Amino acid sequence: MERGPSSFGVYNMKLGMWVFLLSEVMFFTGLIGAYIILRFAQPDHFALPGQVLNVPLTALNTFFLICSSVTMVKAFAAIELGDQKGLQRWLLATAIIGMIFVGIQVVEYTVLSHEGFVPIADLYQAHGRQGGHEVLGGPLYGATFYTMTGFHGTHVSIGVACLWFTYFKARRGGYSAANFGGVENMGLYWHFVDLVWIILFTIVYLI
Amino acid sequence: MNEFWRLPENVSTFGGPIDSMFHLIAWITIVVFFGVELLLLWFLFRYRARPGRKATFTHGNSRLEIIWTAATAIMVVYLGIISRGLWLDIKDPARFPEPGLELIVRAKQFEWNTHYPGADGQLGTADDFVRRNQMSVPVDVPVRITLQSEDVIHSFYLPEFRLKQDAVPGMNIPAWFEATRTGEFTVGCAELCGLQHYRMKGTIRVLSAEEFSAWNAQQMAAAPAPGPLPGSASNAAGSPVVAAAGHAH
Amino acid sequence: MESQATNQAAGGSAAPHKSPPYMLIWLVLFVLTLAEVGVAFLSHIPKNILILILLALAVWKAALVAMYYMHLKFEPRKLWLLAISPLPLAVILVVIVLAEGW
Amino acid sequence: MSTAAAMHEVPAHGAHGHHEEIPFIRKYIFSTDHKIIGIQFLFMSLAFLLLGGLLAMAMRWQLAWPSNAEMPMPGGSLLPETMVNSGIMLPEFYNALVTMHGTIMVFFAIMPLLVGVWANYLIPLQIGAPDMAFPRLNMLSFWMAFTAGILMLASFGVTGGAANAGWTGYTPLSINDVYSGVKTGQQLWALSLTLLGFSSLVGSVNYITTLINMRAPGMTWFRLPLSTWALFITSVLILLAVPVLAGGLIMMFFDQTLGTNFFKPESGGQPLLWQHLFWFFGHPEVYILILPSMGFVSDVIANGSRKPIFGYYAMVWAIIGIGFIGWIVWGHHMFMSGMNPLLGGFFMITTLVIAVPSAIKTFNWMGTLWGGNIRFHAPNLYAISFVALFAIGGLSGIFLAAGPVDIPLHDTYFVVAHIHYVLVGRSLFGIFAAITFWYPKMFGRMMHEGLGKVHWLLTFIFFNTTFFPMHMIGSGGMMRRLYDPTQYPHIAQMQDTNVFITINALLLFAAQLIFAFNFIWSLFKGKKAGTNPWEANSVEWSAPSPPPHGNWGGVQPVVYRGPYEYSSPESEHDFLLQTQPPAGQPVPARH
Repeated sequence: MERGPSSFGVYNMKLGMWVFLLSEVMFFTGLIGAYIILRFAQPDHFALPGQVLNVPLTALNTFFLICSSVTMVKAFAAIELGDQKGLQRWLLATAIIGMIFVGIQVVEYTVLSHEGFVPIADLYQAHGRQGGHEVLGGPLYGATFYTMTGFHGTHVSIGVACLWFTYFKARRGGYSAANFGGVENMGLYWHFVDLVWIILFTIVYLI
Repeated sequence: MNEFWRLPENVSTFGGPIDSMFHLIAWITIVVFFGVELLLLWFLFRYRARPGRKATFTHGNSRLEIIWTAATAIMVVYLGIISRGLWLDIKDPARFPEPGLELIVRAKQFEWNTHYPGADGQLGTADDFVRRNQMSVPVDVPVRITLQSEDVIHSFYLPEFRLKQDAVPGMNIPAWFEATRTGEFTVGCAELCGLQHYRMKGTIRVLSAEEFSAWNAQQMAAAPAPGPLPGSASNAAGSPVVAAAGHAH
Repeated sequence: MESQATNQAAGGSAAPHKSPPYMLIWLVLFVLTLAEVGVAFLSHIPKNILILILLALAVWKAALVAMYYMHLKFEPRKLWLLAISPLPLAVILVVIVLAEGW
Repeated sequence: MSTAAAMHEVPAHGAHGHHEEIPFIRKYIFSTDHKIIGIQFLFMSLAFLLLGGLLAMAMRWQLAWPSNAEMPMPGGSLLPETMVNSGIMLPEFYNALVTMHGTIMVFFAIMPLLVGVWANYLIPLQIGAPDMAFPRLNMLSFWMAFTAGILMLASFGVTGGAANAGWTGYTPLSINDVYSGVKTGQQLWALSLTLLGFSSLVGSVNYITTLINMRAPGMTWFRLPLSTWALFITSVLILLAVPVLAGGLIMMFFDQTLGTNFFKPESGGQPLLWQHLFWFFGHPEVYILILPSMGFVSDVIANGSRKPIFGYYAMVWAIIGIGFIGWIVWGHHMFMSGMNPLLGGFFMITTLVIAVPSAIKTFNWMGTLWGGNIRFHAPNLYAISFVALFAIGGLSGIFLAAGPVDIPLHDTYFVVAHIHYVLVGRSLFGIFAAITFWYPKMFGRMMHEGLGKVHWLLTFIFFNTTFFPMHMIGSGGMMRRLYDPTQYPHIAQMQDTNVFITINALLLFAAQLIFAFNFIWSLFKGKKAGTNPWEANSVEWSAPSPPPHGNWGGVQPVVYRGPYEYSSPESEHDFLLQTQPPAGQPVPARH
């Protein structure tokens, strides 16, 4: 047990993960805060919800990410009871759903950039999903959109890599009912990434 | 005290209150400074280590803590309240005096361009004229300035007027002053703005009312060619960085 | 890391908890997401109120994930306090900069 | 946190294995031992401190004899013609010096000297832990900081030279090479600081976890030495402030390389947004740079006066108070930026309020000296000068906090004087106190006391003669970052003061060579130090000097009292170790 004599009631690695997540909160606060501020400063740069961004596709992707959270927590519940098969099955499901999320995001980016919605100020000419001639929004829209969702996507991708690592460790019997710290911390990170997406989805796509 | 702090001569209406506040804070801090340092020196002498002596065993005194916390708090809150009032008098556009002259000062690397309203008394029209690195203003008249920048952040600094305000590209920042005597004074840039930041200086001439109207009339006659309208100039083009690389010795 | 979680470590709080209703939470999250999209595109609520409703729904969902999936509900109170500690700073940053008048 | 003096099993990994031979590379280069990592940070940041000092000397030379062929810059012929041409410094190099002096001193010298060195070295030792919670992350943190340092240095060699937009990197000067003439240098600046930020972040996660979870039995929160308290709050500030800067730097990097427009006004971006993000980080950063020094000085002064620290609880709450008020004062850096004046009024009051906890600390240090039995050893001399200079740095801050008075003083040498009284007079004197105080623990040898006193005296004198006159040329209207101050008539008439400052700055720099010599000489020839050479109380003084891997040779220290029980009637000596069991209680069995 990695826990000092005068402890907090939580083992080191889990406490460390929580402390790390606090700084992640501030990182995304910086990005989201910049977005809110720029949006108030330059309302013309932002199109109406659904005009440029593909909300139905992203809503589906949100659904996938929520599903991956429940599979992750199921994996944790399984190993808490020592259920190795369950752990492996749910971890595998989480990793695959995570990859689907990233895949859909890649498709989304590709389509959007073909429609002229890019982060580069000089090339920005988003005509929207209906494909009119008018340029919708302005370059700040592209810059903030790709920065926020891109950093979230990077977090998901890192999470997927860690999930595969956890999965293969689980296959080798690396966890047990007495030793599930790795799975628990994997879960904390994964749920945090999900939580950030919930906020981003609302702020970026719906408002 | 002015000698000690080397404050430049003050020639603006709000410079006086600023200087008195400077001196108020200076006196408070000098008293506190000497109090603390002398007490410190006395403690160092009085309680220096001597053989066979043991230090007083005490963990502190709550009453003392409360006294010095409260005393400091009262002092700084007092300073905060009076400085906030003076601050708003100088910087809050809602409290600006009715201007007798309105100008646009448009900064670029590395010059101060002052736009005068011209014959029609309106800024932003074709008959505006522009003076580069030289400003002339009438004495005893509130002058309202709108600060703009074409490229990077500059800071409009008039040491004798106790005036400083950044000029930020993409923003129109208001400022004002009222000169109390005629003469010629310095305009400087106080924000690092590139290679020739150190040479981004101009002069401001404060003229009597008659001199100023004469000067104004002469400028309007001499400069019919309108300068570029503020806000219409493109930003990125024609920046003098390459030229600036060869500096003067 | 050689760190291992023992049952004792995981259950720092008083009693070992029953498995929380994970699937139920999932269902609620799903319904809330549908509700968000629905409210955003199908209703005729004024913009300002709509934004408040959408933000409230998002915070609700985020809270559910944090409380149940991240187990904050079952953790010692101290960890719970630790977890919410940066939120005031986040609010300060955004509110003060917005108060700038932008 | 009620931890009675109960017996605890020793964690297994401290109990054996520290006598086996660890290969050199794993022991001294890629080490996971918190003490070695602390020492690695010490050597790295002292090297950067020297470099930053050299840059400052070059700047001062130019300011005293601007572009003067009679006074060519010493060593200027060694530099390429793009920096110094026939003994005369070019303005582009001067601006790079301004920028890199600030960046290197703040991020690569003072910050690692305070946090990287002492959080690593002291936290486990002062709380009675065998090592950090995550030793390997700790190693990662050092090597990331090292890489960031290399990147920053490399920028001197790239086309266009190093970053030259100031250490605050105000946009759009920093993102558009059309305006600054520097492209790659600015990009490397942003990248290097992002990487350094990540390094400090990983470090803070480690420090916080260790402090919360690994304290020895009996080491309650209010038995922590003030050094550790200060390092804890500092770590919290780093943890929450640095990510915001990282976000800003990443956006800046995208603006520089990808062509986004976050801060570019010509396509809708907001230059002031950068200032808000930078200073939201930057003001907590100021306290990151001062709180640890306050902690070290408290420990050293209590030890030097042989007295308990006066008002321990008030000191702790003052640290916490400074840590939290520090989040809502950043706007005072932006008084002249065109920010809403009503907001300026708010920031003015919060800024002045932060004087309250600072004053509490000063008075408590004075209270500690009162009634003491003061020993004037070198660490205590540094610490006492810290208190003396703390007053000047704090009082000059009042001028700048009061908005109207700040109008003429903003961006002048008054600010330069203020920040150097804070960063040199406080932080660096605190660092000198800490290095001389804990040197025997680190290396098992004392630093030479006589040389230490000479260094202290010369530094104290030349520090004041260098920086105090800057207040006057500042209120006289000399702006910062001027390549050639004689261009302005009102500054040219103060040129003799600038020459005076430069001569004293050169002497100040020369005095530091004494410290460097003392540091290196004592490594090999210093007097051997015992376990507790300063007769101090806190837990680290119960470990051997230098402590072995695992710190107490497998024994878990147990804590019975606070860290400042000097001259307690309980003991016949004038000190009482935290690990000393109370009279009548049996000494716990040692494994």
